[in-house]
Amino acid sequence: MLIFEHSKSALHKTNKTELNSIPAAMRRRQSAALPEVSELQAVRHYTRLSTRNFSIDTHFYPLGSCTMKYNPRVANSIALAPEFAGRHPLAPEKFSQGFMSCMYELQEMLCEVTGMKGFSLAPMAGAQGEFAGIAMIRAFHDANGDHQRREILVPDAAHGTNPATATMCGYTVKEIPTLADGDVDITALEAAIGPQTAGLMLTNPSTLGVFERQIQKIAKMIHAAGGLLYYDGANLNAILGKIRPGDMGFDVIHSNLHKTFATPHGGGGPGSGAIGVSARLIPFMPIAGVIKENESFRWANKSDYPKSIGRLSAFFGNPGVLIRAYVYMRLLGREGMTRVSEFSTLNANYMMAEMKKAGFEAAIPDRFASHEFIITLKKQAKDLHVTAMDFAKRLLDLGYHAPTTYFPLLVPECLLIEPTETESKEDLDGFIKAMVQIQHEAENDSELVTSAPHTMPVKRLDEVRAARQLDLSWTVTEAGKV
Amino acid sequence: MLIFEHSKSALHKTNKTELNSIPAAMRRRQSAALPEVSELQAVRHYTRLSTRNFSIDTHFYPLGSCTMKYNPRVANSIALAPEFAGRHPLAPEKFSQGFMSCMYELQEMLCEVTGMKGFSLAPMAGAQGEFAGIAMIRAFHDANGDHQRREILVPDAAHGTNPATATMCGYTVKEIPTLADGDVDITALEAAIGPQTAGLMLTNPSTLGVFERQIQKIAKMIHAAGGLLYYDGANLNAILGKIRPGDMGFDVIHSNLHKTFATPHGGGGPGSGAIGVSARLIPFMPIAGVIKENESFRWANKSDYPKSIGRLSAFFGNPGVLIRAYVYMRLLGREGMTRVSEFSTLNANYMMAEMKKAGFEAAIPDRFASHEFIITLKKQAKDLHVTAMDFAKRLLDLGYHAPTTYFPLLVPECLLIEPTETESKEDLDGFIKAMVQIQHEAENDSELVTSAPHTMPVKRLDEVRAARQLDLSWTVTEAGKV
Amino acid sequence: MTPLSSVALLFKVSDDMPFIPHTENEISSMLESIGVKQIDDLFSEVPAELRAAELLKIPTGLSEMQMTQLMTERGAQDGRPLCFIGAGAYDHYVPAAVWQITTRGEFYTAYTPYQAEASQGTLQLIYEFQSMMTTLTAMDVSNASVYDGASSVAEAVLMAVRANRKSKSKRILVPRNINPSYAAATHTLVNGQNIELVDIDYDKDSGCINLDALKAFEGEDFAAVVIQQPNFFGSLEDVDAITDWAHANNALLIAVVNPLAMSILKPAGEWGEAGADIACGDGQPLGAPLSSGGPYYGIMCCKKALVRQMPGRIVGRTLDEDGKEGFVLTLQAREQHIRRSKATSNICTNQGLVVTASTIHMSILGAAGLENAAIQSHLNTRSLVEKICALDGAERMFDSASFHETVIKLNKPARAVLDAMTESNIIAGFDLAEDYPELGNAILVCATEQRTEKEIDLYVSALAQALSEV
Amino acid sequence: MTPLSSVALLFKVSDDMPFIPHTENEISSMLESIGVKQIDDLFSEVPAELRAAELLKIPTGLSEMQMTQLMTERGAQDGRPLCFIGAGAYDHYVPAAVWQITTRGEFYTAYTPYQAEASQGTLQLIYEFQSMMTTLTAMDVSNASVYDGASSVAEAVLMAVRANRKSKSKRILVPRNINPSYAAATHTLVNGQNIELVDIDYDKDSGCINLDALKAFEGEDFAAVVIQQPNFFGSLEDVDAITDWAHANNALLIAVVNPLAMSILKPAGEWGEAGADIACGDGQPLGAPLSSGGPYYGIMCCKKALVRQMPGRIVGRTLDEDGKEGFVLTLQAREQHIRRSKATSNICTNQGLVVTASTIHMSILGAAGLENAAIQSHLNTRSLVEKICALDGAERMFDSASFHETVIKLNKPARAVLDAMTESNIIAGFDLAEDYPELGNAILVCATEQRTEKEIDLYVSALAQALSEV
Ligand SMILES: Cc1ncc(COP(=O)(O)O)c(C=O)c1O
Ligand SMILES: Cc1ncc(COP(=O)(O)O)c(C=O)c1O
Repeated sequence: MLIFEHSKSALHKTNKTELNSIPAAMRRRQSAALPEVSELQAVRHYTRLSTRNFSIDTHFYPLGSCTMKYNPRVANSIALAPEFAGRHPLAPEKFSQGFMSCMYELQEMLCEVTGMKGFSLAPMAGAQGEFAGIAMIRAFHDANGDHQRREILVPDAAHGTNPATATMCGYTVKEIPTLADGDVDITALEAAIGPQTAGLMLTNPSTLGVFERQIQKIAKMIHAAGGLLYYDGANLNAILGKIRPGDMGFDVIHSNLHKTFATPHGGGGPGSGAIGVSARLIPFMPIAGVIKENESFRWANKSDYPKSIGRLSAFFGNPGVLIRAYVYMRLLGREGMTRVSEFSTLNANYMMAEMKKAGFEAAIPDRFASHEFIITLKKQAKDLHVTAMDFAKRLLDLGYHAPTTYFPLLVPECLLIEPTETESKEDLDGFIKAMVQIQHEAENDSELVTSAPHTMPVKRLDEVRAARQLDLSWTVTEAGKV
Repeated sequence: MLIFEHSKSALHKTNKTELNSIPAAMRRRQSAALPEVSELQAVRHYTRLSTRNFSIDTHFYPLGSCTMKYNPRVANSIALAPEFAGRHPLAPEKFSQGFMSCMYELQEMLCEVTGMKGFSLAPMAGAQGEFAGIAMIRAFHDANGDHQRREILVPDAAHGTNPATATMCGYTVKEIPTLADGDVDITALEAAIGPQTAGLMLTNPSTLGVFERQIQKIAKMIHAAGGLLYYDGANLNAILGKIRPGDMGFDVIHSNLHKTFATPHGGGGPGSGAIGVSARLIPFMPIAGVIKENESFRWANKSDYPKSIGRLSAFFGNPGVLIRAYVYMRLLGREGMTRVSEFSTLNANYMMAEMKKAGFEAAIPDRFASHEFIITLKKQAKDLHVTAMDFAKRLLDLGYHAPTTYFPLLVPECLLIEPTETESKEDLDGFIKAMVQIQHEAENDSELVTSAPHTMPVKRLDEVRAARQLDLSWTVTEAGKV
Repeated sequence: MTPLSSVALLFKVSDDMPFIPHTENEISSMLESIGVKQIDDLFSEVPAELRAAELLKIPTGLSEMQMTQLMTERGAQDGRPLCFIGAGAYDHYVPAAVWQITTRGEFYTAYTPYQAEASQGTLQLIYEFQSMMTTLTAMDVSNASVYDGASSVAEAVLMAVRANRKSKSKRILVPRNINPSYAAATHTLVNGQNIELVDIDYDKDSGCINLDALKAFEGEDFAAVVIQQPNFFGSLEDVDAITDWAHANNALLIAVVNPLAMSILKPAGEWGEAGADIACGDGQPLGAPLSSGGPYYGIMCCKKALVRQMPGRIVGRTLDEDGKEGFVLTLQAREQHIRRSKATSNICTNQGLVVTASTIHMSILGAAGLENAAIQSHLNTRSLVEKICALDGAERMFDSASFHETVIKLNKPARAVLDAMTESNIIAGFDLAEDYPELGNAILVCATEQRTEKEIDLYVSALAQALSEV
Repeated sequence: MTPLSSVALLFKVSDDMPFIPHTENEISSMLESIGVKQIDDLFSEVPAELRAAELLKIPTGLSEMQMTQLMTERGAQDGRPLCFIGAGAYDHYVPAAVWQITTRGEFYTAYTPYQAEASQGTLQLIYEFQSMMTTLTAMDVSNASVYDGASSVAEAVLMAVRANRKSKSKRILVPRNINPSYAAATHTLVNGQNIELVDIDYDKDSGCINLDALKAFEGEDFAAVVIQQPNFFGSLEDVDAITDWAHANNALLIAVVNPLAMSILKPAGEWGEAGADIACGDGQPLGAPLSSGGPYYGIMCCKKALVRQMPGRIVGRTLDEDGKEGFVLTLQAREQHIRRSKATSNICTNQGLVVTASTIHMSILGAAGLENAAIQSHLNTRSLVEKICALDGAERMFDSASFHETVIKLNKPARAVLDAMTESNIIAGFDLAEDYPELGNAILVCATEQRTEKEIDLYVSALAQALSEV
């Protein structure tokens, strides 16, 4: 039932006579048709609605490329404490030293753990980080008069935001194929590089769950051609504290703080796509950042970043997310960071090993996994007519959120499985057991799997109908109907 | 699965060498067998566990005598704000004026709305309020040298805490029968009163859901015999702001703040059984209370209550509950209080009227209900072999918490239904519809009802086994088993 | 622009009828269904002279925003003094997860789990809680809580009188060094049943109960001996000897314990040869905020043989109709709603939500987390005491080992010193003068794991100043 | 007693491996299953020279308790100044229920609802959110949010360029009185695609855009006209006339709105003859705490015909296999994970949790609650401005009607006056000097419904003093 269906008119009242200083023509004639319910009705409705979600707090959620790890509750209570939640973005620096010191230290810690020379916390998600990064690359080339560089190279395993971002920055995109072992096809890359190359966007470890072994060579090739190297940090969890993008030769990177640094995904956001740069890109950094001067903190201005690409948001990105990430980083500390990559990698490799033993086919069977790995169900799809999607749906019945399905696009019938370091062996084993059970069902009673889920609030939904007969909002007409 | 079953030894470590100043013989040899789990495991376990409860925030919960109304969320955030949650009970008055002003105003508001002359916030639940009240009655008689008064009168409709409390105070209990119309049997009462009478405990409106019409006469009778009148305020919600116990002639009353004043029941508590007294009982009040003097606040001492019955708790009852009640009362204000009784009474009478129309038998059909009313299912039990318990269990399947069953004891197969004022007509109608459906099922497929619930995490539980084969805790032996 | 008349309009979060969801139309149709004209008619059975007048002393309602503003002001008024006081309520750290989960609506707004099938969340949690309390105290069984530490002692005393098969006595030996508020409340609560509490004095050097003091009572008949570990002075009692003495004298042993201390001290069930018979105490150190004294909860554990004399709710594990495990309230025949005037106690509503918090708290911390909190509190207090004793005019009162509280003897009037230290925003200790006048200028101090070295140093320098200036 | 070595032991809430649940035994057995000796072996494919050294600039980990202490200190350092500033972020009251429910684990820690059957909670909520936004703006459809107000303007501009069938222009008319940060960010974000933002100047008396200013552009080709209501100066634009002008000139009309103001002002969908084509703005006033500037969310609504050009996620209602209603992400073919380099936008993660809060906020307040907040903010600002203008040396800059912000012209240096007022713990307004040097000493002030009369009076007396002393 929609909240609107609990609604009744004339529950609440307003006195609008006090608006007489506003010309009538500018005023609203009829109140918005928002739900009119009591506080209890609203509380009950949304409390009940919440229980129709899977979440980390309720389920193992091994969603590849998404790093669904535990989100410490203390980060939430600190971010929502009145001192932080109540601070106005334009509060004078005098009233902001406590907040700014956190942001400054966050910048510094991110530099240290990634090996970059400057960090901006402004981007509001990974994709905006990518935008800022590619915009800096463009600004850099433009500043050098290198206007012919109109192309960005992107491996075919890349996330869709990479090519979309390049387009947004006015670049054309050239896809680079990936080899069967998960590494970039160097020959193809070689052939693609030229004077038109502005840069390459790379995720390492890639979305195939393996480390790009030729990264140093790739960096050299791109740099030799005058291009810059962009690091999509969505998978930073896999190497945190052990390997640094800056050391690999990347010129600009983003880090999804909502992944690696445990800020909650919130059913779709908010995130933070903080970006780090090498020394030569510092002048191009976006507004705003925190600068330390004489033991106090001030906001960066145009003289700090003379060739700044400009402002990305109305204020300073998503500080509520940044505070959470800061808390998490300080809780982990130096040792804790390295443990993140070690144990997320241990978990992924353990699961891959056990699943291979159980008869599942790994997409890249002969290499170590990073913090995630891919199972391909193409045999099941062909022989049993049970697809990756069917496995995914049936997993829900068994109390596990499905892994990422059908991404990366180049592996057929794939499940991209990322357990993260905060899950216990007990839960990994439970998931594997569930997969084995489904395999058994697929072989013996495939209908059970292909018609799953059976225990969710709804069965499979008609997506075609959704897109064809668009029903995107409850309307007053419908209220009349009720 | 129990939290202990997620536990693994050697997850956490301690350095105990620092305890060397404590003699070894006084120290613990082996760590307690508490669960050893990660924070995520604990969070996930208890988050999931919580969803196995019905609650006001998720369900209509018309539990008679319990006043399951909406618990405003703002009261929770204020009570848990560091300023209130962090205050030490023995903090000097200098650091306590803000807190004490709230407590003082709460005392004053309770006096005003109940018509009493003094109020103590010390009792930690209704039963302790009763204890304090009856102890004051005893102290009063003792102070008058009236040592022969050894008996407390209690109507048979009373809650079990009433007789239990009288016993605890060293009194014997005499039960007074109730008439079919719900009023006390005055003739029987007359006969029971004597020089041995210390007092009468009465709930008005009674647990039968009707107002005791003879209350003034009863008060006169008891007072004429030298006894005192105790008011069990569990049903204060029914008359709040409209009728005051003090005006009815009660000498001492308790108010369940966790009912009438919307502090949460918390799955069993905490509560507050604040007690109000008439002028002559003020000297007997328990420690502690807040006194206003020269525009500032101080704690009451023995000179304020020279004949005090003493202390009831280590500190000052349950201030976290008191803060919540204070917030609620200030939100309601004067007008809001009266609305509570009006709308809780409207809701109960509406439900009773509709259920009678639907064919259900009201226990007291010809009178107005107070804020609750009783349906008796004795016909269903006799004709269809479907009991009140069966209806209760089947209601769970339909998404409604069951009303109170088999209380008060004198009505066979009863459901005591209290909707409270915060529920909307929509939910009342839904409940009635569910009852009609169950009646229909009872007539056509009684097995469906008698074997209910079918959709809960467990089916009906074996209570006899529970009491015979006591299994009251998980033990280490069992851990060995796992 | 028209002139502005006033800023009087109230911003109401909800509307003119907070928390009441009825529209005019609904009210009419409901009245019609009942067959009355107006709501007031529903009160027609009430004698007219009983109808209340306007509640003039109650202010009109506030919006949620106004209420929040008011309480922010009131809270700010009290400041956030540095707390070096324990005396029954301890400023321990509680992980943020604890109350965030505890206040989920499903726990926060549920009733007592009488409908078991719709309350498995709360019931299983209480079963887990009982399991945690029994392992922590090394007792056989635990209930689901009584009100607080004081009420747990009173209920333990009542229980002992009922349960002691070897003695029909209604006399109980109670040391003078148990929390004086517990003793006072126990007196209030058991008084009506003619139970007599007999004082045992403490040793002037150690602050503890020694066997000599007990010997004076040998041959007399007592239902139970109460002993608190650590005692109110923070000192550690020779619990083994006292327990054995009690049993040798046909008395039950009631252990009053700090449950956090139980993580590092010998647990009550292991005291002496046979262990304590009943363990009680206040659960506050296990996840309850100080909150001006409550809600906390009373711990109540006992030996298996005594379970039917135990007050309060108890959860048992059992099976459902399909043979699946589940949880129910059990042994309800002891309780007032069934047993009425013959119940083991009148307690009905207990402290469920705090028990919920406590259970989650213990799960997150585990044994090691509790031990660490206990050890760090012990060390912080030792550090504080050492630094205090290095000052002129302050010394340790007792020579016994202690957990995380210690009595300090001052050479200046205690009240004045404490008052002076409030100027530095410090609550410097609990003045023992009222309860123990014989100790002279004595204060009880405590530094939990939350007190930092900086704060301890702040304390010491403020004390040095106070001692020199008072 | 042995002497106390140190108080160095750290109280860890959890243990030495926070958030990692592996025991030594488990690690061994997992390594064995993989067939390696140690965890480091799993990184053997990484060239040795890439292995990072110790992260010396990152401090060692803190316990949760220490972290809480640290952040309490940092928070206290910033004080809680009285806020009389808006300029795009408004200090409105948010009912306590909103974030208590929003941060329930099921909302807080879920991912984007790609697995629809396991995400009906979030999906239905977004559908309800879309419904609320469309009724508030009187537009046909809404998406599930973009990043913030600034990003919503940029996305609206990109969308207009794609969507305008009557014009192939990449030029957009942008008033100088829209939020200058929105204009700046829009410039950054659309710049790469060669879109040109053309300034429209505001009228010096009213602070608003008048038709004369627009007439200068007649005959030129523009993809869209942007207009902000209320504009950055808090003044109300003649939206009907401007919308009609845009349409008459084949441009789309992009409405940048304050959604709270929409509850009392003519909604974007009703502007002029045909209504705005795209409505955007910042959702912050609907339940997001100020939080130093975010997370807020960007509103994005449009006419039905433009829906396939809309960026961002959209939820649709549909049926499941049994014909039961349910909700899914729909029109995903517009998005980057499908459409890649041809997507309508690169935005993937949006501001879901704030949308959740906002939806609950709007449900609790209802239309009347929003209206009351809007009206009271309007009245408070009027009261503030009247009192300010009664002082010597301060007057209204513009003569237009306003909502809840107003530009004040001072006869003293604005910066110095604002600085002086920080001494009274007041954030007294936004200095317009940098963005609008032509206005001289001008500040933008705002008093939301949360500012009390007492606080307003405090402001006025502090200003009086500052004006006399600076
Ligand atoms: C590999 C990769 N790159 C980029 C992104 C985009 O990040 P965001 O969703 O924060 O914009 C994602 C997130 O899903 C991702 O998995
Ligand atoms: C009528 C009546 N009296 C007394 C009580 C006892 O109150 P409490 O549970 O707060 O001790 C109750 C509560 O259940 C009750 O319903």
